[in-house]
This record gives sequence, structure tokens and C-alpha cells, in this order.
Amino acid sequence: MTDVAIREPSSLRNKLLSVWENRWTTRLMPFVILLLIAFAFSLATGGRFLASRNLTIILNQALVVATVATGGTFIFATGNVNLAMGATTVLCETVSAMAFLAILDAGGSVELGLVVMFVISVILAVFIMGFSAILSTKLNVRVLYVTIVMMTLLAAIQQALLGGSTLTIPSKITRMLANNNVHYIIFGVFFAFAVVIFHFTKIGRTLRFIGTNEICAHQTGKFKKDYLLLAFVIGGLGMGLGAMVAIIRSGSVSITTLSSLNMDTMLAIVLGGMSVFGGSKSFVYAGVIGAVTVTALQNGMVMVGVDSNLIQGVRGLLFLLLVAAAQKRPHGLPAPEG
Amino acid sequence: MPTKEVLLEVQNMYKNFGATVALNNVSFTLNRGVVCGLIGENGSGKSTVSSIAAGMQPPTKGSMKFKGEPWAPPSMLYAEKHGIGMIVQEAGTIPNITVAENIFLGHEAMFKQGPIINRAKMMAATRELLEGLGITNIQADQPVRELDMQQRKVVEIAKCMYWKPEILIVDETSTALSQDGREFLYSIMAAQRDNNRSVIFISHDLDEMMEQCDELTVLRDGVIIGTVQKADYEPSLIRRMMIGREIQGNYYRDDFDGYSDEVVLKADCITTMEDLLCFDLELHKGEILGIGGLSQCGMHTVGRALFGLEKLVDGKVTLKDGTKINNTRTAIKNRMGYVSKNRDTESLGLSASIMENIASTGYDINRWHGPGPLISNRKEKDYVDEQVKELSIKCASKYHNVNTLSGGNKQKVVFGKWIAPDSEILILDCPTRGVDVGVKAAMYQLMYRMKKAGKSILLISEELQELIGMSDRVLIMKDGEVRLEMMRTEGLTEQKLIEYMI
Amino acid sequence: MKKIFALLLSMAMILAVLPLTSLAQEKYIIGVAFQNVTSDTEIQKDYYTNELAPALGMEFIFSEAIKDTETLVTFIENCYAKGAVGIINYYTAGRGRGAEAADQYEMFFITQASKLDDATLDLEYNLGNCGASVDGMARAYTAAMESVLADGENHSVLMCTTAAVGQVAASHYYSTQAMLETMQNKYNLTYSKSIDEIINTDSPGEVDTGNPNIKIFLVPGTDNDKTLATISTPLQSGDYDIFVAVSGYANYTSAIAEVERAKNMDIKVVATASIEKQTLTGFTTLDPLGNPILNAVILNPLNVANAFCAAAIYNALNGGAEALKDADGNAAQLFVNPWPCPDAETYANIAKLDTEHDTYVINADDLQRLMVTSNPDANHDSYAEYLMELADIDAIIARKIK
Amino acid sequence: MNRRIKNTLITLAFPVLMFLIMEAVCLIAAGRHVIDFSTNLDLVNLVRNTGIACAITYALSFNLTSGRLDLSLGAQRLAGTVIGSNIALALGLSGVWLLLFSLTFGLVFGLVVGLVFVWARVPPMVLGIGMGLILESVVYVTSGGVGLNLFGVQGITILSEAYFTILVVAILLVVVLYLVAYTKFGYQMRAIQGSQRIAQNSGINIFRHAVLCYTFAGGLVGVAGILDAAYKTQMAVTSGNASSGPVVSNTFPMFLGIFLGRWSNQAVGILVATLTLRIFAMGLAKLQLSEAMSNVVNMFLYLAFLVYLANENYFKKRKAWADRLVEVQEKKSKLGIPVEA
Repeated sequence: MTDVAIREPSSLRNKLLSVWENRWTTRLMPFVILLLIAFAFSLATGGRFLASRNLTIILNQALVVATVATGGTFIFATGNVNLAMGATTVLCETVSAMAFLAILDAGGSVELGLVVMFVISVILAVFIMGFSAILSTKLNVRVLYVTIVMMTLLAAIQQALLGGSTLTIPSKITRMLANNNVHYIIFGVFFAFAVVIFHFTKIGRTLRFIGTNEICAHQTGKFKKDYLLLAFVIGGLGMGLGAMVAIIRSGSVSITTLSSLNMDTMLAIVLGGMSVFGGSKSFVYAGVIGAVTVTALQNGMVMVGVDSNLIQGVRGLLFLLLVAAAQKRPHGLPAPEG
Repeated sequence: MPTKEVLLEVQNMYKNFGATVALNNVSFTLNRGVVCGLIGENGSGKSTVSSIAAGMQPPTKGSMKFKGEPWAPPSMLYAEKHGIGMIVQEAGTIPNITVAENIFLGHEAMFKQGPIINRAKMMAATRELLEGLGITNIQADQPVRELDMQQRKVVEIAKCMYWKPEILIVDETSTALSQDGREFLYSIMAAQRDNNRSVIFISHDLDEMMEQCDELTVLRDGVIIGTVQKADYEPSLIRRMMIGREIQGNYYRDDFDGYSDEVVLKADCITTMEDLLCFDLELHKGEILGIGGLSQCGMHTVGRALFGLEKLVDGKVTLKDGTKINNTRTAIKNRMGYVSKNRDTESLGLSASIMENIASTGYDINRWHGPGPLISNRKEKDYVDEQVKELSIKCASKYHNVNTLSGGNKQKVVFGKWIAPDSEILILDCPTRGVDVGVKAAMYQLMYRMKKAGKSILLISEELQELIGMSDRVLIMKDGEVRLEMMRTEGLTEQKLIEYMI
Repeated sequence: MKKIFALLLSMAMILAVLPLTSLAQEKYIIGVAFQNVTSDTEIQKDYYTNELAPALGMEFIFSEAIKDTETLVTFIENCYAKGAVGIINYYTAGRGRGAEAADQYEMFFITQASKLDDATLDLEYNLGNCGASVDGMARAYTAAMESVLADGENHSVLMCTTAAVGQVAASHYYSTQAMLETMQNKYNLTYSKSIDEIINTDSPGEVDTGNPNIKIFLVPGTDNDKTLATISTPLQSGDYDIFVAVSGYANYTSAIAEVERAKNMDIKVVATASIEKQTLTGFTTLDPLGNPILNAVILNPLNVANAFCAAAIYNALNGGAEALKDADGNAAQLFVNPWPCPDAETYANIAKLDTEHDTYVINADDLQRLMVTSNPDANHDSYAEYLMELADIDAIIARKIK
Repeated sequence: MNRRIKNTLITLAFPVLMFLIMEAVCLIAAGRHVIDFSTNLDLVNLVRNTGIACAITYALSFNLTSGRLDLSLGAQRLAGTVIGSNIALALGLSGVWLLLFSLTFGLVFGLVVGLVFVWARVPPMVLGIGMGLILESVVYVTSGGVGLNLFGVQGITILSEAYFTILVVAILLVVVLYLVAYTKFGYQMRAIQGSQRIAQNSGINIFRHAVLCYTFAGGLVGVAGILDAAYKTQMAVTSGNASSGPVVSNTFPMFLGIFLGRWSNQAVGILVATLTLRIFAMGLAKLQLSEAMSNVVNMFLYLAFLVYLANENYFKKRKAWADRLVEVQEKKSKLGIPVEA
């Protein structure tokens, strides 16, 4: 008999379990968490937290991670973890900023410079991610280890390009972009595109199905090597655009720029309710919700007066508790990823 | 005859898995020095009662006595140490560690000498054990990954025999063994009987049971029908006890309608890395072609090769219009479907919902008007609802995860997945394995309806009854070749088929 | 499900309007954006909290180690959210964007750097810089070098220039320049390349000094495992008997001790340091040959800069912002002069400074001179003048150490 | 016996070969030796770096071989060293005591992470990031933001002596070898790597085993931390889980070590692999490559090795394919089917 003995759940526990299990709970849990955090902080700060100016601040701060994480959800959906998302974004930021400044020095117009900067950033990110995917599928090295290599390689290339110096985009230009809400438009357009692809097309469904069971996906005609490349390319798009949002926000790039972006992005995706093993419980807005939650936490705790270095510890603790609470506790140990 | 001393006593045992009742008030006694056979169809409960005795799972109700003492083993390890050892059907060895380490897995502390585990002593004990059992072709320090399936099973047997179990339980192991592997197993069981210990031998292969066992207990649907002593074995009597129930309506097909001679799928002298060498096969429109044989005979590889899952060293698989099938995508584009033998790991996304599983074959069908990649949720919902209704899949909602379903319903989801896109050619590899009787009957009727609708089915099965009952034409394979081809019209019987299987 | 969320949302709104805890607003909240969190950071925090906060009626929020402009802007925004009115910034690379962000949220902004960011000079809330004076640093390094070259022998110098390349940190650049010029004058060397070119080469290597028995080796880059490995080669050649470090020197001391023991030679160490226990131990502990590990030090008077920055923001908050601007109304560049400290005895006295109220170089009473409320003509020139006064370490010691 | 000698020779060939290659490259390109024996500074650096990298790689191997990449190892190293040493200093102890305290507190923090893993059963990647952030905060708070300052502390020079470091590395080798090859823990580790299900069915307590893995890993990185801190006389507090950087880059020596383990065992393999790679790194430093360039070269070597490891039996497979084709031709000729050219 191949069926394993199934415990007879008592009726109450069964009802609870079914509520916990049903489709909408898992999807809306991250929203509930975000609301509770907002509620708690507004209580503690007497409403200052929910002041409209502060909410726009939180949104601005979360935008870079949200863009990269939205791209990242495509990669995570296939059950793969990518450690090179931060390094890719920062390298694109560096190369495109260099190109922009070079055009400006050569007397080219600002508009031309911006367009070239934009295009280079996106193309380079898509190329790096595509190259990583092909490297993994063609030379069948595990995705995780390819990204470990890429992480260090890309950081080294950036250091070779920049050395200790810092590139700065004239603030007049970044301010002009910011005032025209270019960064919101970039994120908005990409997010809309991502939602459509992820939830309304065959690509999104296939990526999630590969994350659930790769062999079964293969037997229904969906090959990992094609869709992994697609997931990485869309992820790369998110990183190229994330680099632009970052430039608009900070206007400068150095070898220490966004050093914890990869960790923040993974934190955001998982906190947004996605499982690290991908599969059917993946949804594209996890990245955004997670990014806003992480930023709200940081902002709130500063307002409440928690010491900055303690905030990080609290963030780590909350991250663990929320992920443990959101998943059904496996009776064995979580499946290996290494 | 040695004095009749009772070794194991099972009293009024019940066991159910959710809705399916596996054991229904089972009681029996096992004496010393006896090779007792438990025989019955799939799902009859024979494996359940033995796995409870071996500590693999607890009974829902009822009690056991072993050597007169109450017996409720918490784990297989405990049972193994206290006299009941079991050899399971699935692989029980770990490939990356040596034979010795597999045999003493969990018992390494026995070789503790001061602070260290004496590896040499473990190796010596293993060599001594292997020689004692007359096993020569396996070295103690060899990693198990270097052994083939046969040798791995032999290692499992040796592991069990180390503890000199009072009762050795052998659960459906013979199907995985070649002839010499089986001879080895029979010698072990005979030795067990001669040392005044006993064996519980589980199989659904009647001839083997009659030859090896001193008595046969027949189980059907979780109830003991009766026990027959070796003296009065009579195959047809036992088989009727096994199948016995009046089959409501035609459990299998009772018609003899033929099939058109138009070839829809042709394997043209195909060769795969293992198993198949210059293998030919033709599947006709409206035909149910059955392939039978022992599990290592290569029939599963045929199924995989025809669907583009096995890389072909040579030869080609072609459809009626000549298109070559070299990967699953081309197969599916040409309306083929494949139900794998390992349902949970290969045919289903367990952690995904019923909706996602069934819809996975309809991405191109349920487009949101126009060629684009967009999918219409409404079309997709209907696509799935139709299958849930058609196959009457019992589930709270189609959004629940597949792993909350029973075995039978899971198989229905797999069938639904391939029927929904109206596949023309279906390759079914052991489609009814581990499925309760009710669902089996539904599947057989479904297969018959599809045949009448002109679809072609390749039925690969390890159950001869199923092949005989459903196939228009049966091929019996052994060592990668077709040894027998019989038409349904020539009157298929188990006797004729088994001769060519073994 | 929908009902529950509606309920939750409305509750949050109601409670938000009801100000439960009224934030006591009488204190000025000032954000302090640190670039590194090391032992001297804690000393500065004590000075901020115990001395400056009560005197200026301020409450300080301290950041974690800020390594990039994004984190600086985020910290500024979060401080704004808490009601901060001023930012003291240590992350020099982000000073331009930081000034802009602070200006957008109408918070006064001052950075501890030696070089102004010209793009944001005219911003209303940008009070400019109060950093190490580059020529002060040059003078201090020249003095320190002369003290170790005093014996008239031939000496060769191995120097970690950290962020000198491209003047990422102006003080590092000018310290290296001072060293090269002192060596050039002392041994009338002829460099094959201009001093600027020499400093800006970004791979480690030997400088062509034109004099075989005088060698100079420059190692750029942040101090980490790689720089530690790179200095091993020149160090163990035994050709270099003076080691200069513009930022951390501590993690090279084991390597230096190893070579001193193996080659039985004394390697003198000249470095920038701050007033903290580690510097005292440096002077008092002996290396394998019985000489103090640290020979000459250029001290960064961190708390002096902190006092001026806090006072500047205090004045700006009390209407004195214009007075702080420079002659043509732009953000000011104030220079804090480092204190040269050629030997252990001098440091012994300096070590007593900045330990408690009386010994703070600028304690609560001295602050009155900087605060516009108690000294109405506190302005850009009076600040600059006071800073010049504080350049003379001996006068300070005489005044503070009774 | 000659199989054992052959294996030892192969194992030793890797570091020796690397040394010769780098010596040649350094002499030609930079006119310097890889290891300058005039002072033992190079030797001290090589021994220390190998010791530190080897301890971290052993720690990684305990969990990564069971599929768990622990990103909090860096924070455990920081916590074990800083908190352990600060307590030892507070008690007026120095020298080897710092090592023992760092080891003990490394074990404690490893145990904590292990227990959280077994209790929360969150995926290891998530656990690593979470615990990394928490431990870095704990270190900041307990050390008052100062981290560990050993500058001028008497008695710590022994911790960076070449011979002492060799002794410590030797002890680590013996302990890890003993744990992996001669204890129940080691046997169970290999069994669990093969199949967690079968191991669990055979009565192995996989939870207790996971906690032990994390604990031993914590202890090892504690040792690595103090060896590093003693030489640099300080270990500063980090934030944003930046402490996980050096740990992730040690996956290269681990894979190389497991590969070399075929000719000896995993413990010796990892030591030899770390030594080989440190000689390579020293050579790059002698060529005075900038940090960026040596990272790029290192990563290409790592990638090439990963590709080789993944396609090792590529040629074996091609040969088997060719043999199979021959079988087909024979069968076809036997069956009289025309054999294509």
C-alpha cells in the first residue's frame, strides 16, 4: 500500500486547517501583516507614521527593492535562488552612469544621455541574467553556484571600472527626473507588465509549475532550460530598471553602493509571502509588499526611537517569525537547496 | 512436523486511511517453522497487515501477540531488533554509502571501540554475514551506487537477515528480482523454515506462492477470506477466493470489437541506452495495446521512448503523418498524453491545486482570443470543471492542493489532465497501481469509451488480469524484446502469458 | 474575509488621528549619520549625549554604519519622519545628495569633509563642511615626517594611501603629498612623474625617486585582507624603515613586528589616529626591539568638529544661519586643524583630554562662545578664528590639564 | 598498500603543482618568489590564511553537504570571537584562553542557530539571513558597538605564531577527521546526505543531527575568527549580514576539497584544497594584481572547476553512446536490416 497513514484531524482543527489552507489566506496574509505593522506604529507615534509625507517617504525608499524584487519573483517562482541580483543591479548602474557622463563630456545632449543610460542598463542586466541562465542550463552547473560566482565576478568588474572613486550624476538632472515622477513610471510600467505576464499568461503559469514539479512540467511539454532563461531575462529587466530607479534616488554610485540590496530583495520576496522553493504559492506582488513592509519596519522603528543597530536585529527576528508562521510546519526538515 | 508453537497472533485488527478501509477485523495466527503466504489483489490489505507487524505504522484498532507477549513495535528499528524484519518494495538502500554502512544503518554504535567506531570490525561483520548467506558478488566496502537493482535488493535481504529475525516479512520483493535473485530469496526462506523460524511472503503471483509457501491466506478488500494448506492447493479455487466478488457489470471489457488497421504511432527499430535494442512497435487507431512483463523487462522504457522522454540512440518514433517524436513538446502538440508509473513524483504537482494541475495541459487551448500568450480564466475554469464533473473527482474545491486527495482521486486528476485537451494517443504506465477497486472500474470504462471514440491507448501494466481484461492485443516482453503477441480474440489467459514473462 | 479587513483598516485610521503620545517637542532632534562604527564612534557618541545635548537642548539620533548614498538619504528621511531639524553627516561621498535631501525637508545639513560639493553650495539649508583642514593635515604630516627623519640617516617610506586616489578623501591625498614633498626636500629627490600623478596611480608600486638608497612604496585601497597581502612584499624586503598609514594602522602592526624581529630593524610608524585608548597603548607598548609601536601620530580632533557642527546647526535654528555663510553667501568650509604629536610624552598629556566635563576641549562653557544666543556676533569668521586658536595643542593642554 | 601511496601522491600533487606553477609565473612576470623565505612573514601569512579558510570551509561542509547553505556562519564567527574574547579579556585571561573562549561561544551560537532551525523548520536560506541579522545586532549591543580590540593586549602574539597556527590547524584536521570518519555522527551524516527519508526510517534522529552540524560549524568559525582577529588586533562590528561575504567565497575550497576527498577523505581533501587555493592567492598578490583583478581570476577558476565537476562523466557517456551504436549495427546486421553508412 503506497498511501501513508493520514491522521484523523478533529473537526475544529480541520476547520482551522482548511481556513489556513485555503487559497486566499496565504495570498492575503502579507497584506494583513503590513496593516498590523502600520497600525502598531501609528499607535506608537501618535499618527505621525501615517502622515501622507511619511507614506511617500516609505514608498520612495522601497521603490528600488520593489522593482528588483518584482523581477526576482520570476526567478524565485521556478524554485531557484539568485544571490547575484544586487551585484547585477549595481554593475548596470555603474556602466550606464559612466556612459551617461561620457556622453555629457563629449557634448551630447542630456536627453540622449538619459536614453542611452536607460537602454544600456536594461540590456546589460538582461545579458548578465541570460548568460547566467545559459551557463547553468548548457553547462548544467546548479543555478545557486552560478549566482555565487557571478556575485563576486560582477562586484570585481565594478571595482575594476570604478576603483575607489564615486560617479555622480549632476543632481539637477536627477532632481528633474524625480520631479517628473520618472521613477514611479518606471516601476509602475514594469509592475503592470510583470502582473500580466505572471498571472495572466502561460509564461507565469509555467514558471510556477516548474517550481512545483520540474519533472511533471517536462512531461507536459514545458522545458526548464527555455523557461529558466525567460525567468532570468525578466528578472534582469527588473534589475536594469531597478538600477535606473536607484540612480534617480541617489544620483551616485560607488563600490559600496547598495551592498545589502540582494539580501533586502530576498527578504522582501519571502516576507511578501513567497516560498523560497517557488511553485504554486508564488505571486508577483510579493516583492512589492515585502519591500514596503521591510521599509515601513525600518522607518517606524527609527520614529519610535529604536537604536539603528538594534533595528537590524528586530528585522531579522520578525523575518524569521513571519516566515515560520506563514508556512505549514513540515514534519521532516525543509528540502535541501544546496 | 515440528510442534505447533504459535509465533504471532493478530486479533481483530482494523486500519483505515481517511475514507478507504484497508483492514476490516483481521485475525490470524502464524506458527513456527512455517512459510505463510499472504495473497490478494492490490489494495487487499496484505501489505498493510505486514507493515503493522513490522512497526512501519500503527493499527487503528486491534492488538498483536508475538511469542505470547503483547506486541506494538514503535518503529521498524525496534521490530528489527526484537525479531521481526521486513523487506519493502521500494528501494531501501542509500546509494552514496558502502554496503556495510547500509546494513548497519542506525546500528553503528555496535562497533564502538572506545571513542571510535571500528570500521574494520564493521567490514568484517558484513563479510561474515554475506558469506554466511552465500553472497559472493558483493564486497562489503563497495558503495551501493555501483550495484545494480538486483544486488541492492540482496543487500536489503542481508541487512534483514543479520538480526536473525524470528519472522521474515518479504513484501512484493520478487517482482524486482531476476531469476537467480529469486533463487537466492527462496533459499533464505527455506533456511528460515529449517531453523524453526517463519516467513510471511507477500505477492500477487499465484504460481510462485503455491510453489514456495506451506499455507496461503487469501485477503480481499481488507478481509481474510480463508487459509489453504499446501496439500489442498487448487489454483482456480484460490483465484476465485482472490477475485471472488461478483463483478458488478463488466469490470473489464466483455466485447471483442477490433480496431482499425491504420497505424497512428510507429516505433521504427528504436534503441535506447538501456533496455531497448532495435525495438519495433505499431499502435493502431481505436486500439488498446497492452504490454506486460516483469518490471525490469523494458516495457516502461517503451512508454517513455514513444512519448519522447528517452533519448533514442538509433531509430525513430513516427506518427501517422511521418512527424518524428523526439521530445515531449512535439508529442503533446500532436495530441499525445503520458501517465507515468510514479504518479506522485512525475505526473502531479503535489503542492499545486487541482486547478493548476489539470489546467497545465490547456495553456494553448484556453487562450484569451487571438494568438497571444494571454489566458482566459473563464475558459480555463470550464476546462477544469468539466473534468472534475466528468471524472467525479471528490474534492472540497478545485483550488485545494492535490496532496489532500486520496490515491484514486489523484489518478483521476492525472487522467483529467490528459483527457481535457482531447488527446488522441494515450500512453498509460501502470495507471491503476495503488488505486481502490471502485476507481479502477471507472478507469476501465473510461478507457473503453475512449477506444470506441477512435482514440488509441498503449496500456503498460504489471497486472496480467488488467491486460487480459482490457487489451485488444497483448505483447509480453522480457529483457527488452517482445516474446509473445496475442490477440484478444485468441482467448487470453494468465497461464499462457506467464510462461513468456519469466 | 472582506469584512475583517474593513474593520482592521478603520480601526487603524481612528487610532491614528487620536494622538495618544504627544511627542515632547521642546528638544531639537538632530540626526547623526556615521560612516564607520568603530571604537572612536562610541567616544563621540558619549560627547554628543553628555556634553552637547544638554548644552544645546538637542536630542541626537545615531545611524548605523552608512556606506552608500541610498542609506544616507533613507536615514535623513527617517529622521525627518521623527521630527528632526538638522543632520550632521560623516559620509563624505554622499554630501551633495544628502544636502539636497535635507534641503527638500527643510533640515539644516552639515558634513565633516575637507572639500565642498560645489553643486549644492547655494542651498538654503546647506551649512557646508567642517572637516580636517587639508593644509593643516599637510603641516601635521610634514612635522611628523620631519620628527622621524630627524636623525639625518637615509630612510625609505612604505605608505598606505587608502582613499587618496582621485581625492576621494581629500585629507588622505594631501597627507600623501606632504610625505612626498618632505622626502623630496629632505633628500632632494627628483620624481620621474608629478606628485599628483604618483598619488593617483591606482595599483600598488614603488615610486621612482631618482635616488637608489631612498625608496618610497605607495599602496592605495581600503585596508582589508588584500592590502595586508600587498604590503607584505615590500615590507619583508627590509628596505622600508618607515610605515605611514592615513587611516587604520592597527591591523598592520603584527606584520611590522614580524619583519622587525626577522630583520632586526626598527620600523617607525606614522599614522592618523584619534584620541582613544588604542593610541595611548600604541605609544606605551614596545615592539620586539624595545621601541614604542607608534612613533608619530597626527590626531584628528573629532570632538572639536562635532562641537562646531552642532553649534552651527544650533545657530541656524536660532536665526544665525546667514551669519554662518561665507563672504558671498554660500555654504561655509570650516577647517579643523589636526594636532601633530611627535612622541609619547606629548600624547601622554593629550590622552587626558576629552575624558570628562572639565577636560573636553570644547565643554559646555566653551560652547557659549559659539552659540548665537549667548554670543550674538558668533559668525563664520569668529568660528574660523576659534578654530585657528584650537590648532595650538600645547595651549589647549595648558588650559585644560591643571 | 600501493593504492594508498598512489592516493597520497595524487593528494599532495595539487598543492605542489600549484606552487610550482605560481613560482614560475611570479618569477617570469614579477621577478619574485611566491614565498619569500627571507623573513617568515609570507610563511606566517600562508599558514594563517590557510588555517582560517580551512576552519571556515570545514564549518561550511558540515551543512552544505546536507544541502543547507548557512548564510549566518559569518555572523556566528563574529559573535563567537567578539563576545567570547571580550568575556575572556574581562576575566583577565589572554593568549590561548581567547581561542578557547571563542571556540566555546562559537559552539554556543552554532547550537542556538541549530535549535532555531529544528524548532522553526524554515528553509535554511531564510534561517541564515534571519539569524545573521540577529547575531550581528547581539554583537553590537554586547560589545557596545566597539567589537573586539586586541591592540596592545599582552600575550596575543602567540595566536598568530606560525607554529601555533599549524598546531591549531592540525588539531582541527584531527577533530574533523575523527568526527566525519570515526563517529556515529559522521556515518549518519553521509547516510542523511544520501536520503533523509531512508535515514529517518532507520531510526536516525535527523533533528539532533542537524543541531550537531550547526553546533560544530559554529565552533569551527569561532576558531577561524580569533586567528584572524589576533593577527589584525581587532574585529569590527558589521551590519547588513555583510559578515556572510567571506563565508560564501569559501564554497570554492569546499567543492575542491570534496573532489580531492576521493583520494583521501573529506577532511584531508578540504585542507589540501584550501592550501592550494591560498598559494594561488599569494601568487596573485605577488603579481601585485589589484584586488578586482585577482577576484576576477579567482572566479573564472571556480567557474571552470564547477563546469568540470558537473560534466565529469561527459566523455564516459559519449563512449557508452558510441558502444551502444556498435551494438545496434551488430543487431541490425544479424537481423538483415540494411545498415546505413
